[in-house]
Amino acid sequence: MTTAVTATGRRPATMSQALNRALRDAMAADPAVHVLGEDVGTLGGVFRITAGLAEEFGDDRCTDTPLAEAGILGTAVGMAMYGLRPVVEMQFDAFGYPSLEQLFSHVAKMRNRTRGRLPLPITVRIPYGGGIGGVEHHSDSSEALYMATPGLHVVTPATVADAYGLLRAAIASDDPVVFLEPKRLYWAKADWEPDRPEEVPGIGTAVVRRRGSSATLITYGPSVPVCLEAAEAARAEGWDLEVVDLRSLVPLDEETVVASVRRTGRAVVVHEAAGFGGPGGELAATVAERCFHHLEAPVLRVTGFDVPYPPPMLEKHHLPGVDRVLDAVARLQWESEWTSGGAN
Amino acid sequence: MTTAVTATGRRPATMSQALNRALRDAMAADPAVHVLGEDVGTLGGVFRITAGLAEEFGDDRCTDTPLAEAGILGTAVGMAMYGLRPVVEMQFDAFGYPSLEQLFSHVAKMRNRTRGRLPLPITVRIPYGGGIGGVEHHSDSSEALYMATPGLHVVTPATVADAYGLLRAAIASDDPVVFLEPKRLYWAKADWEPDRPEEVPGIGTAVVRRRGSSATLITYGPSVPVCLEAAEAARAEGWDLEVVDLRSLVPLDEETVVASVRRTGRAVVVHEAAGFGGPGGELAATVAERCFHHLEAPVLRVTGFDVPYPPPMLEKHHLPGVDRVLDAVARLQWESEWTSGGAN
Amino acid sequence: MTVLEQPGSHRPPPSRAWRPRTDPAPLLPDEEPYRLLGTPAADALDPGLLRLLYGHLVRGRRYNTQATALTRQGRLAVYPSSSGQEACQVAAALALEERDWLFPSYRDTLAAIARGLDPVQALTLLRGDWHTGYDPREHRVAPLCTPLATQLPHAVGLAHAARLAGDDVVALAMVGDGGTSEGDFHEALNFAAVWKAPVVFLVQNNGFAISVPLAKQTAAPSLAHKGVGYGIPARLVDGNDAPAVHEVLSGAVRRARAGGGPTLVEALTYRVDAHTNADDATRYRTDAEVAAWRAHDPVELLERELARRGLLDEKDVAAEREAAERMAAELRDRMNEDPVLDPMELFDHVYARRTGRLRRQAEQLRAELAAAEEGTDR
Amino acid sequence: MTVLEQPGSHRPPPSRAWRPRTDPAPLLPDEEPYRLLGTPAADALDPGLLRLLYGHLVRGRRYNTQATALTRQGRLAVYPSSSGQEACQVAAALALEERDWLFPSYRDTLAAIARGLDPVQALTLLRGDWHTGYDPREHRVAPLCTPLATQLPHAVGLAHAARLAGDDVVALAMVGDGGTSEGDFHEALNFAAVWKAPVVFLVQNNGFAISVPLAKQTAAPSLAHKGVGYGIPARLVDGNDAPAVHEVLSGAVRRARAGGGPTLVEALTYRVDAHTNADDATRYRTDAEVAAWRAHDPVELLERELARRGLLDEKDVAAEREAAERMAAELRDRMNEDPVLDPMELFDHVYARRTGRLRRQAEQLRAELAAAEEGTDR
Ligand SMILES: Cc1ncc(C[n+]2csc(CCOP(=O)(O)OP(=O)(O)O)c2C)c(N)n1
Ligand SMILES: Cc1ncc(C[n+]2csc(CCOP(=O)(O)OP(=O)(O)O)c2C)c(N)n1
Ligand SMILES: [Mg+2]
Ligand SMILES: [Mg+2]
Repeated sequence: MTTAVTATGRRPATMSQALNRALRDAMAADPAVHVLGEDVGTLGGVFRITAGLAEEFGDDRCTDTPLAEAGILGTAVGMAMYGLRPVVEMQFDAFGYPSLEQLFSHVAKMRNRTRGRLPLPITVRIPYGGGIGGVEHHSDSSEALYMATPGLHVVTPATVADAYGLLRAAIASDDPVVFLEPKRLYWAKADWEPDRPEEVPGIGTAVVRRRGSSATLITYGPSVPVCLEAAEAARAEGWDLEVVDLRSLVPLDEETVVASVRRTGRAVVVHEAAGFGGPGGELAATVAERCFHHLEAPVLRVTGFDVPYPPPMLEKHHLPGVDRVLDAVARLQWESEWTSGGAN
Repeated sequence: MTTAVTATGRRPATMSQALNRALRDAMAADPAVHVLGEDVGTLGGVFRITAGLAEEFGDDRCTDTPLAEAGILGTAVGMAMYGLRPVVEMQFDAFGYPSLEQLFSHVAKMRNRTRGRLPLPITVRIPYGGGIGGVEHHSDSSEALYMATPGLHVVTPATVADAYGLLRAAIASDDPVVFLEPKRLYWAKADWEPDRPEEVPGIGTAVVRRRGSSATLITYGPSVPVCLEAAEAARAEGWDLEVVDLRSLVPLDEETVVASVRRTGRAVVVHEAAGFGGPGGELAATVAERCFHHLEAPVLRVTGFDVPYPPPMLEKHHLPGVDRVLDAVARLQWESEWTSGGAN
Repeated sequence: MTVLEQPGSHRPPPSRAWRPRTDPAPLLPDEEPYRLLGTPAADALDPGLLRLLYGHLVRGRRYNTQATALTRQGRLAVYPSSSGQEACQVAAALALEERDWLFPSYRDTLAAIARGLDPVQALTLLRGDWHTGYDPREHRVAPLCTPLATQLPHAVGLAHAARLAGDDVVALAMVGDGGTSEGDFHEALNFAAVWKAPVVFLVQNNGFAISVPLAKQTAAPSLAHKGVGYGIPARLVDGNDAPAVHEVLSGAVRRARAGGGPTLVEALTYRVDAHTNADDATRYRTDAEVAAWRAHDPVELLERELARRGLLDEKDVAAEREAAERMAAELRDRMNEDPVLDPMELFDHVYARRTGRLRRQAEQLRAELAAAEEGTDR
Repeated sequence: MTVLEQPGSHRPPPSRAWRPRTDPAPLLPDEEPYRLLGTPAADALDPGLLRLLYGHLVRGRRYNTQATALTRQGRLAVYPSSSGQEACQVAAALALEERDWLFPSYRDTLAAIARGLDPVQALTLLRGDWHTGYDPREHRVAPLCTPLATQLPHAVGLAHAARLAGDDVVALAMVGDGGTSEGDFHEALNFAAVWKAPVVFLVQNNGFAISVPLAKQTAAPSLAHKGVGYGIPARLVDGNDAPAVHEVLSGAVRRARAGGGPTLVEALTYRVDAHTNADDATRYRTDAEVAAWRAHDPVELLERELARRGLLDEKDVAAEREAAERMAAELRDRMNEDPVLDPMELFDHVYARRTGRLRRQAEQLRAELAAAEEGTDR
């Protein structure tokens, strides 16, 4: 599933610029697309993702709302019922929590409860994750909440090009999409050429970012660069790691993941969210089930600790980094006690 | 970890009565225990769990609040800060969603953010799950949300005795506890003798409800009776199933689960919540990792479908029942293609 | 030069933007609820409107008793009756034009029907064969909403979108006294006021939220007094006086349509039946209270007025009641038919397209159903 | 007998419970914000109080500039300055007795310090070495609260618990103009009113929520007009007039302590600095606006008043400023020391006891740290 998008104009260099560009192009292409949230208008958002939109499309298309997240998402539901395609910005992950009732009880369920008559093409943009020195409540990774809620798509880009393509796909989707933006990749730069038409991924397709044969790192969002770096470092140890960027947590592209692990025989799931009850449980369980006879070692998880997100000065100890990924890879039973008859 | 409780008085027969009795005994034992929620006072709650408490302890100890769940949980936080032990009732699972911000950003984090100086001994009682013919929004299984949130304990009884014991333990805990009450077991009867002191389980201990050797059913709450029934039925097929009732999802009693599966070599996780991103992911992943060399077959999951909870007339198709559990057991590779060299 | 050396005296805060921008007085409700029946103004009421309201009230009452009966026969999972509140239900529906939208709460089936919905489709949620049984776009009735007050921001968003589109569409949203305590009520009214959205909020204050009386719900002079805090004008009306509710709501709808923004209407009424068929109302209220309100019954009040003005005789009453009986009989008959359900539909509307997992799960259920079929065949 | 045959005329709704129970008039705020400085009443103000306030204001202003400077030196992750709002900050702290509780928002570090908190401990959150750096029970200051308005229900619950215990403890909760739009604001005020909880809500209306001006936040005559909708009396006060804010808050605290229930206070003020050091305020407001408010500066207003009454001379001013400089220097020195952090503490406060998983994770981190240590040793 791919969406062809023709994008013209100057070349953005960062993920934040690509997101901004995606919003602008979507708004230009479809007058039904409306952006709303706190500070998205005059200020252009605290991360500047909506910069210039109010100026270009007017306050009615890019609206500074009152400070109330349930109200923002709840009014977006009504706007979608009338045929608009609202793109909602939550200012930070934890500040979206007041809107969870609207998300769980209405956004996720409206199509289903009305037998498909009232789809809600809403995109909820949520800057998520840590690594930017944010104080309390500014670094949550809440993707497990959305994954557990049937009716939502959950998407997160790890590259500049994907940020553009996935956001366009999310806005074009007739289903509600929770669009998770890795805060610490906002300023990640890339050679991205929006002036030429390009194929961008649709929702639900993972991508193999690096081919390898020894083991598969399954990851997404902010942990993708970490895994790629780990894969480079692993070469020194003689490991040739494959890195799968899921891009879409719901729907999950199981086939890409399963094909990779069946080939490599080993897997590590890597994410920032707390481990227990986090996305990695689903991912590891699915892989362990579907690749059972191909696994040379248990599927391991490298995740944030099972603690509330730490204060800025301690976050480096919490975030899964290259070393921790390599440690996990080292534990993948390269000389299996199992084949050698040892006991677990 | 066990809590010795001396309970006197007449013998309750149902889980709802045991819960009521637990509240009454806790309130009698400790004046700091306050109950609050919608309709908990005069009416005694829509499920009658708080019946008689306002009469016995006064409106100030068992309080009908205004209709606002964030307000209920938020004021409970303040009450706990002043030294009380609030027991909050959410009327139905989905109606607790407005309080999720208070739960995630304050209840779960207060002890941690204050370096242990401000623990919040709050119990949040939530009737959960389906099977009672409830209309929309009255049958959600939201335990994945709480499991994904470090700082919360998550507990759910499956028997009358556990209902009493776990609720006493939850109220006695200095940590916040999400106490999930399986709606369809409210009227389940049991021979329970509260007149004699008895050992009740502490939080964090699973229990083997049925010993068996062929495979382990890992389950909790409303699915425990289903699994026990399935285990009985499985005897006819020659399977001797072990049933583990987790009782506590957080902390998870991994040792009991792992010991069981290492012994049986096969496992099925059973719960009502939707499968994808549900509690079973964590459970299956943990088992698959820690029992890797003991597993004769992949860990399977039998869960609700990945759909919003169905309307009453269709819920029987959604809920994991005995047949579906047996089907999964049958797929546990009893004649393993793996040992016999077959490919997956 | 320090500030001490400066001349100049105290100046008031410089910006007007921090100061009142709206005159609060016109936003406050009258002290007494607005009433028409039993007042001199009643004489001027349009006979056609009164008869229209009356017919709806009689059928509405009958619908409530019939639906409650259907719960006893196991034909409905649950029914939250609006007996005693029919004037609000009917007036809400009739105050709207066809192009307008209604946002009912879970108790407002009757309002939805008065707006033209098929009475059986409207009961789908409560029968339990699906959630929303009708196409919300057909009669512009949003799904009957169970999570309290959560549909209010939807009404605001829809009204706002309509206004942006240049359509003169109004949204009317219904909520109970209990629902006003929810954060969503607050946020909806605030958004509506800031956006000047064409939306009317109707609070049916029936004195109880299940068992919780108004005095435990609010300490406000009235719920209508909440309006001024948002800059929204508020009206207090006798909710059992059908023409009064109709007039107040129609005025609010006209005002919204003309670009005047939202209005908050509090209707004082009473739920004569229990909260639902599953509830025992004697636990929390006295028979005397119920009796007092029965003596202020919306159907009877209007009936008496019509009789007083010679607009209704016994024959007319009988005719209206017969129509209501026919409606009830038809409802009963139709509800006695078992709905045809396809369990496979569980997977059809989660997303626009089934995901891979949903396809696998659908296959599983299909196989199970086929096996069960075979089992019964044998 | 049908109702048509009954005599009897229209009766009004039977129950008083559905009707206004409170007189709204005394709940409404005055049209003009309450002011003392520059009015005849100023002459009667207690010199000791004025000097006390003044000292706090001068040190508070200096604290704000010092903390902002510390962000530039990389010693604070972020600082939301309350420059321009010092009168509200100081008055909130001084209006309370020791046994009372303060519930600050994320911007209210200064109020917490004025209440006695150690200035460095108060900055822990913003330095980033932990979340809440002080023991909330020591000075009865709740954690500085980042999720807006969410601490308001905490204040209500605590005040309610205190009242139930028979303690005459009052809670004062602070929120911004933006925060009043949140559902939690609504629910907190409603609970407080219904429970008659001894709590004072102070809204610092500084005209902006980050970039969003008040006109996009509310259409109400004033934020104080929200009180009547809960049955809560409301006061409007010039938030840059320290003795006026102090008097209004003190009155509200006294009223709460005496069992009179909650009060809503709206203080009109201005945030002179940007939202935080990371914000560029020129994107959303004009220099002229800032200049106008600088001319209504809370420190200068009070300084001028003291001078007018002969209660302050240049020497006194110099002394106060010196004291402020010493405080700032000490703060700078202390903040220049790197905090000693133990990463293992990550696992210590999640629960009363570490779970099995946390023990394993702690072991992992300990091993990593040991390995890293060894690495640096070599
Ligand atoms: C968010 C939410 N919380 C709780 C409930 C459970 N509940 C259903 S009806 C009801 C009382 C509603 O009272 P009110 O708003 O006055 O409406 P009424 O029933 O009187 O029509 C409650 C608490 C709910 N449906 N939604
Ligand atoms: C629930 C929530 N939503 C959003 C934010 C992000 N945020 C931080 S400060 C702020 C503006 C607050 O404005 P106001 O309440 O007027 O307080 P002020 O900053 O003026 O002191 C916003 C939107 C937040 N902290 N919490
Ligand atoms: Mg009601
Ligand atoms: Mg502000």
